[in-house]
Amino acid sequence: MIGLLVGVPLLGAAVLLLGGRRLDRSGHWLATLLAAVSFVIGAVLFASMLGEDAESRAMHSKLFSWVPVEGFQADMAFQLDQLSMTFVLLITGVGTLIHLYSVGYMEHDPKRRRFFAYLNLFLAAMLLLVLADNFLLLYVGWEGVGLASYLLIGFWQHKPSAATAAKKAFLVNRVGDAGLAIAIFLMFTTFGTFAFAPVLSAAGEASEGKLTAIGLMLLLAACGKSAQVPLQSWLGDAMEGPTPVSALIHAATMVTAGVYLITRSGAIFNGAPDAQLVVVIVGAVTLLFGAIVGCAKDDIKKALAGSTMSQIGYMILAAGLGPIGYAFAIMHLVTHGFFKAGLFLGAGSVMHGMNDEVDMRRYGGLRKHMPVTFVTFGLGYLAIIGFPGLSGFFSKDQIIEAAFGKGGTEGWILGAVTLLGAAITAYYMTRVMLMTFFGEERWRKAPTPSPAEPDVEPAAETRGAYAPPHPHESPKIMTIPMIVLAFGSVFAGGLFKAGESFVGWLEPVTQFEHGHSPVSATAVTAATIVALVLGVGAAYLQYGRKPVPALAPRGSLLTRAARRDLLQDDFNHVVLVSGGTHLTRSLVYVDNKVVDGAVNGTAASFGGLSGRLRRLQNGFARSYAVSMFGGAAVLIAATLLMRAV
Amino acid sequence: MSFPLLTVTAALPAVGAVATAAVPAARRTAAKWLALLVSLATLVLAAVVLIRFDPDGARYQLTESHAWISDFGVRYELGVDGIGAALMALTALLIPFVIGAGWHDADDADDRADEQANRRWRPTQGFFALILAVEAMVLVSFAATDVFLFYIFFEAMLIPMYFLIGGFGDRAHAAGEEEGAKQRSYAAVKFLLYNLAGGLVMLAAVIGLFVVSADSLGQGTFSLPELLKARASGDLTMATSTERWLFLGFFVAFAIKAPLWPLHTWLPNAMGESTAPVAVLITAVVDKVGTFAMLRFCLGLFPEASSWATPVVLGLALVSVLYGALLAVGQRDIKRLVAYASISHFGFIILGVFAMTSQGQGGATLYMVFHGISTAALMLVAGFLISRRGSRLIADYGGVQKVAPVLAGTFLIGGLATLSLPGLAPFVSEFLVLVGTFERYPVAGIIATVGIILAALYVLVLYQRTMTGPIRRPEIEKMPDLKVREVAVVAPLVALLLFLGVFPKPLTEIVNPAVEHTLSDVQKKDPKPQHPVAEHAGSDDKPAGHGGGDHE
Amino acid sequence: MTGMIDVASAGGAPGVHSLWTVAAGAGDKLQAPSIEYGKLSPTLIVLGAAALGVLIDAFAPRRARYGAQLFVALVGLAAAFAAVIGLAASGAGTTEAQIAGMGALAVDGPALFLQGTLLLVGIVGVFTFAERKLEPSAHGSRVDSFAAQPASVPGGEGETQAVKAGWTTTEVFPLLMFAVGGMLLFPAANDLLTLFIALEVFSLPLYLLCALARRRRLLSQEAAVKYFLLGAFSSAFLLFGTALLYGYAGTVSYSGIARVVSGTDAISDPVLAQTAGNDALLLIGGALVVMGLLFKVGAVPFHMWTPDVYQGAPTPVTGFMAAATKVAAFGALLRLLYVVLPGLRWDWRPVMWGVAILTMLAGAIVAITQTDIKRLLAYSSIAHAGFLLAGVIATSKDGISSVLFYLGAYSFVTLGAFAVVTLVRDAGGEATHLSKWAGLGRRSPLLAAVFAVFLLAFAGIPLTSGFAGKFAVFKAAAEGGAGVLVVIGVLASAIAAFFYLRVIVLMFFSEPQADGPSVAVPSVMTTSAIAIGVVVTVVLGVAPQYFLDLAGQAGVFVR
Amino acid sequence: MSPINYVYLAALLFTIGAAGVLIRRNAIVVFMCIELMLNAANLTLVAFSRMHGNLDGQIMAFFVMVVAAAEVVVGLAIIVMLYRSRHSASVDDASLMKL
Repeated sequence: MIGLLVGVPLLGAAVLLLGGRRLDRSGHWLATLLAAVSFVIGAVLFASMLGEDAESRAMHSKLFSWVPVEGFQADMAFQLDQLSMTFVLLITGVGTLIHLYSVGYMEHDPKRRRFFAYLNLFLAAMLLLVLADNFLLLYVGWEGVGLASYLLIGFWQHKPSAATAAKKAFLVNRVGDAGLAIAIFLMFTTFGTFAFAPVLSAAGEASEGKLTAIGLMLLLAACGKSAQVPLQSWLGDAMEGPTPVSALIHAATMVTAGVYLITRSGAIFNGAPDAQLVVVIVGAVTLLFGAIVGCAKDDIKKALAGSTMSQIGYMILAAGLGPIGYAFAIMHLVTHGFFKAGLFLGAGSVMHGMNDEVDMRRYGGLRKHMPVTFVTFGLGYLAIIGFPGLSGFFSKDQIIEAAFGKGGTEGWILGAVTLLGAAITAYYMTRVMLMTFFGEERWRKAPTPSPAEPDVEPAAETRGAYAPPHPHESPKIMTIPMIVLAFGSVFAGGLFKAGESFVGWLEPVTQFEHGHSPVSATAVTAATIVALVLGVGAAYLQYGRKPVPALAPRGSLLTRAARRDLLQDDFNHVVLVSGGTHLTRSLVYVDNKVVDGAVNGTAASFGGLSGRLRRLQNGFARSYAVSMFGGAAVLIAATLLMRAV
Repeated sequence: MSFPLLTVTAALPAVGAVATAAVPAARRTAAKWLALLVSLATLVLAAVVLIRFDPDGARYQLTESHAWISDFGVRYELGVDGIGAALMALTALLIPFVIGAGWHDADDADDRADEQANRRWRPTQGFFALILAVEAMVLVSFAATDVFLFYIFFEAMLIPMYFLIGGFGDRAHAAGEEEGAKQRSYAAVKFLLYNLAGGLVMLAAVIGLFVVSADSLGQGTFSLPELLKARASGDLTMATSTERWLFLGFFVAFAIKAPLWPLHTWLPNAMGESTAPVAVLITAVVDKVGTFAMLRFCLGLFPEASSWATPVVLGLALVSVLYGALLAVGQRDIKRLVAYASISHFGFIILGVFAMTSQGQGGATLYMVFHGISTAALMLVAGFLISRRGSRLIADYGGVQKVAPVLAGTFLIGGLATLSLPGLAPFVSEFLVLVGTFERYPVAGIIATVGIILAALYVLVLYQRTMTGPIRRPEIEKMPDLKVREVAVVAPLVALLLFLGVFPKPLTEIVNPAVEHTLSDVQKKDPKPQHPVAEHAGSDDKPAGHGGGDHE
Repeated sequence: MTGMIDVASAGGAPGVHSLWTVAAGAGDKLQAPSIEYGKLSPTLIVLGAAALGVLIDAFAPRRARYGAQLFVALVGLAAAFAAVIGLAASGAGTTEAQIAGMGALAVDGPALFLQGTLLLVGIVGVFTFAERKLEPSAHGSRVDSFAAQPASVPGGEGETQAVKAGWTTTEVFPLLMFAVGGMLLFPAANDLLTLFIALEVFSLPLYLLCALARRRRLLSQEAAVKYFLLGAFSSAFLLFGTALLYGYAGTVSYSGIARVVSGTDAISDPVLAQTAGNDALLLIGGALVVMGLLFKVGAVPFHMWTPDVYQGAPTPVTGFMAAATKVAAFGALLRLLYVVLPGLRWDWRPVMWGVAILTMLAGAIVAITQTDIKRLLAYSSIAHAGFLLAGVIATSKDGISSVLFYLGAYSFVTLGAFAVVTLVRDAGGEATHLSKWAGLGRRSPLLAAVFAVFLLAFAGIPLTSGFAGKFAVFKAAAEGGAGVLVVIGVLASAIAAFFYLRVIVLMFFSEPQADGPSVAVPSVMTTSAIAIGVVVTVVLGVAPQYFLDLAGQAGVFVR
Repeated sequence: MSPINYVYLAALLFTIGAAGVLIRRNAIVVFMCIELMLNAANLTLVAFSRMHGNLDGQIMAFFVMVVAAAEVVVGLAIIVMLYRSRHSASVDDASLMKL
């Protein structure tokens, strides 16, 4: 049964890829159907799970022994507990919706069949990731989603930028994967196994040093997958992929895998405070980092990407807080899944209507033209900035509270950071909102060619006479998913909050405990709302009151840095790329000249020696006689010498 | 003395080679089919070997033993352990694909030559006959349990390989026909001399082994089981220095074949100049004999020396892993890139062998098999690509994916296998090797792990530069997708990669006991995990863990 | 010095006296020597056939000579071979081994084994000598590769006359037979006198044979001159060494010298006691004799004649010489070192070490840059002499038998290789320059493949006789404690492999030249010569055991 | 006078012969020098024969003379041939083959 969850979409992928052209017409429906089927299966399992009592809800199913080598026993086995279940529903649910959406979005793409195959492949991998019952199998899913995201980011391969972005994403992730691998090595050497149950139960017995090492390696993995500092650089570029992909993989599900990993191996982190501290720091830094980047981007998707980064920062931070935070991390993860997916779909819908224009400075006043999009997007917006009553409000508020709950100066700092983050979030989201749906309709004027933005879509300039786009609402098939998600982003939070239902649900897995916050919950809430208001207000003053310039103003140093992802890519480029290029170049030289040179040199030297010895053979019989005579003399001398000594 | 299965398995391709060579020049196609059928029949026999092999049975099975050259203490002794059986199967498995892929490689090479020559000079027949000859010799060396017998075929297989490399190159050579021929024969001579030199060093060691065994056993023998028995029982003892010298003699030969840094430089030339199928033959089949022999002979015969040399060997292996990967990144020639990737992979294999843990060695054995399959997939597709465009330079491609999606797809899968993506077979072996290494040498394990990142780099760069992006060249515009024959060659390999990635169990079951035997030869036990751990137990690994953290 | 003098004065007077009395008293008591004709039959048969050959050339009409000579030579050799087999079967090689001809000759395992080998080589040699289909027939009459009228001036009137007349030098057959006869004696010689005589008996015909090439006569003559002068030079050394040894031991018989060297039985004669006390005589004498033999085997630094002579001599002669001379000379060298000088092992072994190392390396290295196939093979033969010396140095039973086996294997590879060389021809006769061999594999794959087999055997690739032989020799050397020598030998063969490969590359991987040579279609004789070469090469490579046993049984010298 | 002195004389002669071979160009002279060396050997043999008081050495000397004679036959034939084709008996002229 659990196996089916993974199997169904995998089957879909296989069929679509091998099926060939004859599936071009029907393929996408098949894929969507299968996604829905897996969702149904998930729902059924959920129902049956609710039937059990809290402690015995986890289900296991072992398919077969995968890699058995003397003491190294990896099984192809699944574990479905409350945590996994949460993810399964999120993945399949959002996944299905986005399949649906893509049917419309990708309608005219010649390679649609392959696109849906990849989507199914992603679902399978992601489900495997959350259903695995040991770290090695999780690793498979982990790289599986990496592959899917690689294929989908680079889906429009004819665009060099897309291909590059895909490669970059995979490589950066690979770094994280290496971390996960090493973590598994450590577990194996420490516990002799890497199945969840034994490792986590035995975690207490291992030395703190070991646990810290493992924890840091796991964190590295999480950073890679969840685009946390210092491995965040790939997420922005990943927006090269089709928008549904950004929504599903780079907002709702895959990028949250890191949070899952940390929560899942909570037992290990609980035993390693140092590791936890690092986790928290990473979370906090990313939270601000992403938010700042989000403020500066004019590309709507990149702005949202920055926001994703920062929201995941929240989750990581929460997860780093340990038992007091795990549940909230997951909760925020789910709600974020809803509203961020919604936002991306909205963005996609906007682009759809604006013939793939992504520069927000070329939007404006779209609310009249695409009302549904406007409403759904708006609800998502309110949710993410944490408008009281919407899901974002609850989940984020919980995290801020928990941050204070950490206690001590740490608590204060974290609390402050999270609040600041909340404010900035409100700011940049309002900015997006205003620039897109309000203000004058900037898209009516022809664009002024902008050297400032190198990666702007060339489509606009290349056309000689500028024909303004005709913004229109997207077809039903696209709007319905957006609406559904909007509902989610509105009510999910309240649902979970109600009577700590969500926390209670997860407790058996993440053993929840209350933080002892120095400030009361109400105070925190109030502070949050204040931050929210400040953020919105600032944005309104800047983008609501005065018109938005069609060309990005030069902006402050920080702005410019933020536009370039706070120079992270420049750093990578200088240190890694060019450094690496030089290294390889010089190594190639060394290999040809030195290593191989030594070989050829030996050969050559023998040749030279031969040439020289050859000259002795000068053709004169008498000189031959000389050598014989000399030889005889030496022979005699040597013999006598031998006797002498 | 039951039915001599191993002998027959090895003899069949040999006979086939002779038969193929005898086919008259006009009947070129007949020769091809003959060769293909023979190789398939061999595959069947190899499968029988695999089935007949009983994992719980004796160490060496299906043994045969006949007196041969009693003066040299040489017997014709065959027998397989799990490792040997697995590699025999790999060899027999790959040859049909090599033949299928090389179907047209040796055609119309003699259109230039005059009618007179046309009758005598039969390149096609020669090509396939040589391939079968190589197969036969490789099979024997995997099955030989007599050191001398092994040595003979270890050396003899160089000759057909030499003619394959030097005699049959890519039709259109980047540097022009004349220059191409020059580089080819350079590569061939380099290959042969390099390996021959190694082999001769080994010859000295083989003689030394005979002398040693003659000294302490009364009369010299080369029979591996006997030697191991004597070694275990202490009848056969060597002075430490002697053992080390002999070990080096053997190891150098194998390290050249494998190839291990810095003895690797022949491989890029050989693989670059030869046609893709031959390149596969080199790296996927012939080179495996080297690593196989390390496992079977170096460790078994010279345990003390092996553990003495381990640090150095591990160091070199690590260098190979990183160095090979980095050079692969720096290559401009597709085949050379794959060659350097192979060097990196052989680094992993040797790492696993000398980690002296059951995970490491088991992984190394699987690695030999899986690397064989994955490289075959990647290289053969690369060969199809090259044969279409007539160039080996990466820069001459780009956007192929648009016109030939199937080609691109299989190429990508081959590449993903090469970077050992989970779910594909190589992942299992690579992970085992890394775990096995990490168990005993954490730092080494972590350094090697960097290799998998670099692997991703060179594979994806290659894919991006060749397959993606806009089409810049007219030749590519009209590039056809894979033909039926080519799909038939690649599809099974891909299927195998997927299947073995998910269900490697059958193989591991066969390999494990053999690995345990090897470990007992070197008197090594897996380090026990510290669970349940005392607080201080883990501390020694702590810096390693952090080192890893810094490293990434 | 002074000591020597009063030695002489002390031993002199009675010595002088005794000498006269002996002569006076026993003048009429000289009895005829007893000769075991049966035991010596192989040699006698061959020499008899040779003499018969001379008569034929003297009296038979020109037309009949070729056939008659061929017949006599082949029958003679075959009969001799049969005799050898007979002797071996009667156990003369092992249990019945004995000294024959009043101590002049030994009939024992090594002798018979080598004589057998020599006779087979001789037969194959006769085949190549008698080949008459390669040279374009001169004025209707088929001719072989020997000068029509050797005495005539190259390009002179006499030559053209002779060619027009279609004359051929049938004298080569008796010459060959005499050479074979001498070679049969050489390894069997059991005293220094016989050794010297045998040396001259097989050398002189070879000198002449070298001069008889039909093409490139100047080179041929030059080869003859060099070979002759240097050969005579070396034999002078050998002879002087012999004299010194005689002076040391008072006898020239191996066993006698060995006895004195080992000093087993007390010496009564005061003079002998004095000379035997003087090791300088022994060491210098021994060194000189060994040097004479090293010259024949072509060891460094006495090798320099080899390339020139091999290149200049008619190729059939080169083949025969390269194979047979080595066999005979190494036989003699073995017997000398194992029977006469075992007592001096510790004196000569280090020296031989040096010679062996030099020979292996020099031969291999210089060969790398050769451009003439015959010279290349000459240097390769030098390198092989080095490998053989490694076996000789082992000074063990295995050493003997391994050298014997190696010689057997090597000689046939060599014959075959040179036979192939005779087939590759262009307008100027044999095309021996390597550049001409380019792309031979394309033109005639079979021939090229055969030659490749020979080259691989030279290189010592497994499954060829070359490998079995090399392994046997190195194994013996290693067991004899000469491990270093083995390593160097291995190194040398690695270098050597390079130039054998060069030829293979040339034949198979390079485009044929437009004006490349053509491959002549040989008669059955050369064909069979080559075929025998290939068969022996492969058989000794794949299943050497029987022959190793043979060599093993033969590996004992009679004293 | 003691026979050992003849040995010294012989050694001297031998060396002279050898030196002659090394320094003289004319093939005939070279050949004569070789003959000189042979005869030096003969003298040694005879001298030792007399010292040891047995006839082996003297008998050997006879053999050597015969062989030397045979050598002269072959040698002169070859040298004359050389002379006729090159109009020079210098061994140094015969150096076409080298390296």
